Amino acid sequence: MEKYLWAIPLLPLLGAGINGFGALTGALSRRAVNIIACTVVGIAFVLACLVNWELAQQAGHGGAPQLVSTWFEWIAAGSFSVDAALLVDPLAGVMLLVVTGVGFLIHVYSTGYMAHDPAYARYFAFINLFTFAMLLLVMGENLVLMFVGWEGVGLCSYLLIGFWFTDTEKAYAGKKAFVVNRVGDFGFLLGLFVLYWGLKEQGIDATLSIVGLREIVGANAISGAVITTVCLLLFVGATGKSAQIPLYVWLPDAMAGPTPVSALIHAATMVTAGVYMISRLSFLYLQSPLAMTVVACVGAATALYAATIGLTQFDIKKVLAYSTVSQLGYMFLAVGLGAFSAGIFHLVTHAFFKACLFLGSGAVIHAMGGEQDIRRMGGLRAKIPYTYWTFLLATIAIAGVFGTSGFMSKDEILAAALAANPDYTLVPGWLLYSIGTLGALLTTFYMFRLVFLTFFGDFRGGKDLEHHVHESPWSMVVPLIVLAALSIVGGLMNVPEILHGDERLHHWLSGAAPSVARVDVVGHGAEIGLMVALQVLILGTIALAYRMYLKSPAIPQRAAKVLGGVPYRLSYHKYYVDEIYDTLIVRPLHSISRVFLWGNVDVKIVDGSINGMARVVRYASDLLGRLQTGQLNGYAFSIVVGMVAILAYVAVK
Amino acid sequence: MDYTGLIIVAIRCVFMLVFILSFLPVLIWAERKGAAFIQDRPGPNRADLWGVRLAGLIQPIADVVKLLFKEDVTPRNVYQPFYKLAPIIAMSVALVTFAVVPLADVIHIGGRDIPIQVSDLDTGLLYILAVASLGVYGIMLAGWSANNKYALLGGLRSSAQMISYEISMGLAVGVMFLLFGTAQLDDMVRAQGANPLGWGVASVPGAIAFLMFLVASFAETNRLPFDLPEGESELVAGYHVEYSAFKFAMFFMAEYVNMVVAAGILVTLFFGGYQVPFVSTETIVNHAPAVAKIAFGGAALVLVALGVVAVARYRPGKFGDNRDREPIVVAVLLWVVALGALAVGFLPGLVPGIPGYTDLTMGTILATVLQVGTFAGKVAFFAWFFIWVRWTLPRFRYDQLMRLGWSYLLPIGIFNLVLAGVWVLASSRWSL
Amino acid sequence: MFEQTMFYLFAIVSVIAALFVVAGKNPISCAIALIVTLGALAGVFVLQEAHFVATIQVLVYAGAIMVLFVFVIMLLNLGPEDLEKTPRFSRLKGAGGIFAAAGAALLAWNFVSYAARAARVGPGFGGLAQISQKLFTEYIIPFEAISAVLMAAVVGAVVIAKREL
Amino acid sequence: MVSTSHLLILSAVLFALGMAGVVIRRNVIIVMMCIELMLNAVNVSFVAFARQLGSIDGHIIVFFVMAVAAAEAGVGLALVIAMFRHKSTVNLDHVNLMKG
Repeated sequence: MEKYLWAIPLLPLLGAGINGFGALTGALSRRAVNIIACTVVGIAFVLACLVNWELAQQAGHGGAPQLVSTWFEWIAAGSFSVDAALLVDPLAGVMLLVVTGVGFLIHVYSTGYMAHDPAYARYFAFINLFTFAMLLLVMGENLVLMFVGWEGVGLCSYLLIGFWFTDTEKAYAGKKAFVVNRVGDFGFLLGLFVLYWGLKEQGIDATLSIVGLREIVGANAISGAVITTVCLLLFVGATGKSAQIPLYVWLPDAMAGPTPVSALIHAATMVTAGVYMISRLSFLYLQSPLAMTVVACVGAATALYAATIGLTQFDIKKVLAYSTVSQLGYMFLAVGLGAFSAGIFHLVTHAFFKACLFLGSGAVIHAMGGEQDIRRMGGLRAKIPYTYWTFLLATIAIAGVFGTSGFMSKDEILAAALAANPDYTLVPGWLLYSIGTLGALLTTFYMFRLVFLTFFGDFRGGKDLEHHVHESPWSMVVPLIVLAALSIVGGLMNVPEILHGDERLHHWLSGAAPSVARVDVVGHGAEIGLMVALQVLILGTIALAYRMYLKSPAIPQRAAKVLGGVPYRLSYHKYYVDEIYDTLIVRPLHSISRVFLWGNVDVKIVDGSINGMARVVRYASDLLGRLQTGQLNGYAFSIVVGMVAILAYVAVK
Repeated sequence: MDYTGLIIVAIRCVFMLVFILSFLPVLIWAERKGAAFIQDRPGPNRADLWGVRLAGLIQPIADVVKLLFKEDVTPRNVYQPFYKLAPIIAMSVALVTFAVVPLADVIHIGGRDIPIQVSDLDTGLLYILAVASLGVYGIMLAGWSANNKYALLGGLRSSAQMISYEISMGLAVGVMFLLFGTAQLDDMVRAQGANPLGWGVASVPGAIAFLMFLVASFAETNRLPFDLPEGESELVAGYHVEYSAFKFAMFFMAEYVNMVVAAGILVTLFFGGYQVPFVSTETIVNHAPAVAKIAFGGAALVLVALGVVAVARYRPGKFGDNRDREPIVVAVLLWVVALGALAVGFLPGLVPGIPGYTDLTMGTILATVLQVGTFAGKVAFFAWFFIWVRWTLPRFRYDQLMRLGWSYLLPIGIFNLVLAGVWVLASSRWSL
Repeated sequence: MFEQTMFYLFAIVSVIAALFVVAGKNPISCAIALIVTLGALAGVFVLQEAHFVATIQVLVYAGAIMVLFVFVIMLLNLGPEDLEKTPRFSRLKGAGGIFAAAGAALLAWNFVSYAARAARVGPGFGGLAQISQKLFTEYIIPFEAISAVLMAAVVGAVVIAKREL
Repeated sequence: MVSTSHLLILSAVLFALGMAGVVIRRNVIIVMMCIELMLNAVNVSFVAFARQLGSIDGHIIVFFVMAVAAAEAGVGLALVIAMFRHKSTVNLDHVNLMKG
């Protein structure tokens, strides 16, 4: 299987190439583009399944399952060498399944969703390219190759957010995503440099290979300060890519892209890259409790913070976007606590239900003819039943109702928070648990607010729009159904011990990313009690949302007034973070650039010195030019004079 | 200094000059007679010496006398030095080219190896190319110094044409370098051998080279169909339009010398040079008496027969003057020569004081005589071929000439050179 | 003795002809004088056992390069009358002549003492076989490079001189 | 036998003559001819040294010099023709576009 490992990322690249060719020349029909785009990802999915099968076989024989495929030596500089190599362990295997599996479903969905877009081939070229980059990120055997994928997904994200680039606002959103990501990527890159420098400094043969690093770290060869610095810098990259505080601002704006893109890139795969990266480098992070704590705290804070914004948004995709930010916060909370399997578990389940939700919202938007404001929706339940049911199931899953995948994964995270290992987590576990619980309740609330406003009650969009509403084509509905089913039953892959499950995913990942959270610190009884209490609270929250948004729609306004308007306005305007960034960073930068850098440095120093040089050269050449008479005889004469002079010197000597 | 050697060299030079120059009147006669034959008219048949016309052979003598005694007009505006120099260059270069062509096999007499040529240069073929390339100066200077538009155009055309065709000629010659592995003409002839199947033309690259050389030599000698430098219907007379009397005669002779030289080189490179077909030098020397009897006896027979033919044409009273007796005179002359041939063939060895052909020196001399005769015969044939072509083919247009040279001959020549390389390799590998 | 006599003859002819080249009034005369120089030098080469070089000297220089020169002069119809309008020599004629003479004197002064005797050369020295042998083994790369140079020159000449492409 | 220094002096004289020609003549074709003269002067010394050292290499260099001279003459004369076509002159004084 190692032989065919390269086929997994290269197939989508091939697809991207062909579709890109089609986009440039218009030589491919829509049908051809569809088939190519979906086939390459489909085959990649099959191969991913085979890879996991192979890993399972290896695991059966004992030892840490792992597949490595080296293609060629990519960079060789002295003793430092980087191979173009792929590494698949159980962690990457799970990620592969998510990327190719969910990716495949979203490709299929896209064929329906984008059917009427003129830049059809370009879209599929980009999304195939994205799949390639994501697979490279997942499978890269070293941090350099991973970084290539990391940058690649960022690029594709930019391309796809700004897919409809003729719309200035959308193009701007793409630019924003790109710039914010650059900040994070810079952190990532610095992390790599510091890592390399740190290894060199301590006389170790520098390597950026994950396997090699694991050995070096295992031998306790690197100092703690270096590791902490590296981890924090890499985490800066993660906050950028995975939309955590303070670099989350681009993700809500990224909803400007086509909805399947939001589902694939900005919910299921790319944004989870940070979580995946930390899990993959778990051996590194586990050396630095400080970094772990920072990750956990940032994750918890983001989870709560984004949830509060989600409460008041009216754009169906914005709500989901903040929800994504919030759920990513959960994942970071989990990995920060050292519960890597819980984080990855939530990553997987989140991929199912959030992809389903985004695709569902896409179906809604499709049905509404492009309308995204939930205040103009309502009562869509009967008109688009498939969408409604899948959306509802995914909502139940994300809310964490008992038995669903969301319940399993969130419960795992909260349990990990409760049982935080003080060796790795420097803040009290109950605090993180409370924040997590509050966030979960808020999630339940705003998600059901979304469902009730969208699918229940009366249609508020006007007569013309009402006639337009229609169910989506099968190519869109089937992925929805598959994803909804997975949202409900997906949790079965990791049923917690407390429910007499076997925690299969946890064991599967234990080799690649061993969890250190002590799950058994609280008694079983207390844990079950807390679980039940949380379930009751969740159901209560659903009821509250039902009451507020269906029974008496006046309550929300009153509630907003009662709360003095300030918290509401804060939430509604996303805590004015964009404005704050604008004032604190963007504008000062602008003015510094304009007044100082451009006005003084560029014009006076750079241009001045260049112009000055030019002036000097001109005067000098004016002088020298007098020598150039244009008379060939004169030139020849000067040669003769020189020759005679040399001859005379030789003769005299 | 070895004075005997110097004298021998001088003799060689004189012999070579005589060989070439004696061709001239015959060629001029052949040209005029041939033209007449092709155009179905009698040609020159009036000039006679005491009634002997020799079918017009006396006409060249009359021509020379006329040219020698005509007024040598020098136009006022010509550039005198070059105007006078040009015909000398043309003539002398043409003659000098022949210096390396062997007329017969090397003679070994008195402990000396005497080649029957002026010089057996190591770089013989290159010498021919080098000196032949100088021939253009005569024409160019003539054209330029005449201060006449037609002459200048003729000179320009000539120089462009010569430069163009020299390349093809060089390529053809280069092929022969390859095939024989030497540039020394003497060695080349020896390498070809007496068997016509071993001659230069008897191989594929050799045959192609022969055709190229033939075409190129037409251009180099400025003869029809490539006589654009004179092109009398276009440029009046081209480069020699301002010349008269003996200066003109020199150009005229230079053309015929060039023809002989071209034919001589052609024969040397492609047709076994002086080699008598099927009879090698050794054979002649070893079987000298028999060969002498066959060769001279045969020659005598032919001459006697010709005399009989001449006598048969005797028509008394046809003209009413000396010319009536001409056939008899001719017949007697032929029979006398036949007698001489018989004497040369059969007497040596019988008469005391003259060694017989069994003597090595005599055998060598016999071989030389026969080979020079053979060579002259071959050259005569190709000279006749030149004349034949001149009177049957029309003149090329100038652009056609250039296209033929650059677009056809040059690529073919390059291809042929490659082919020759392959050929040589293949024949050394599989001894073809 | 013979060799020395011939050498001085050729040397004197070549120098006198070279003077004609430098001072001649008429371009054609200069060209012919140069051909004479080249011919005389070919003679010098022969005396130095350089038969191949001598032949090539005549073939390439006199037979090809100088034909080209004469052809161009004739093509442009440069008669002596063209030169009467402007002086033949440049303003630098005095200084140039003096410096050139000084150069010649210095070079010659350096060479006068250089009276080493020539090595004894074997038969076939400077002949076709020896030169070919060396040209196609030791000097094969320069030889191929020269063909590239000539190719470039051909293309360049055509491009430059063609009226329109 | 002629000693090498005689040949070298001949070479020097011819070279100086060529050099003088390049400096003092105005006609570009004659300037080019003088360059040929200089090249030939150099060839003389190559041949002289080849004889002295008994080595054939000098002859081969002469061969290369001639090939380069041929290339130079071809391109140079093409330039002269192009120049004549533009300016109707071969006088170097009238060709001073490169004047500084």
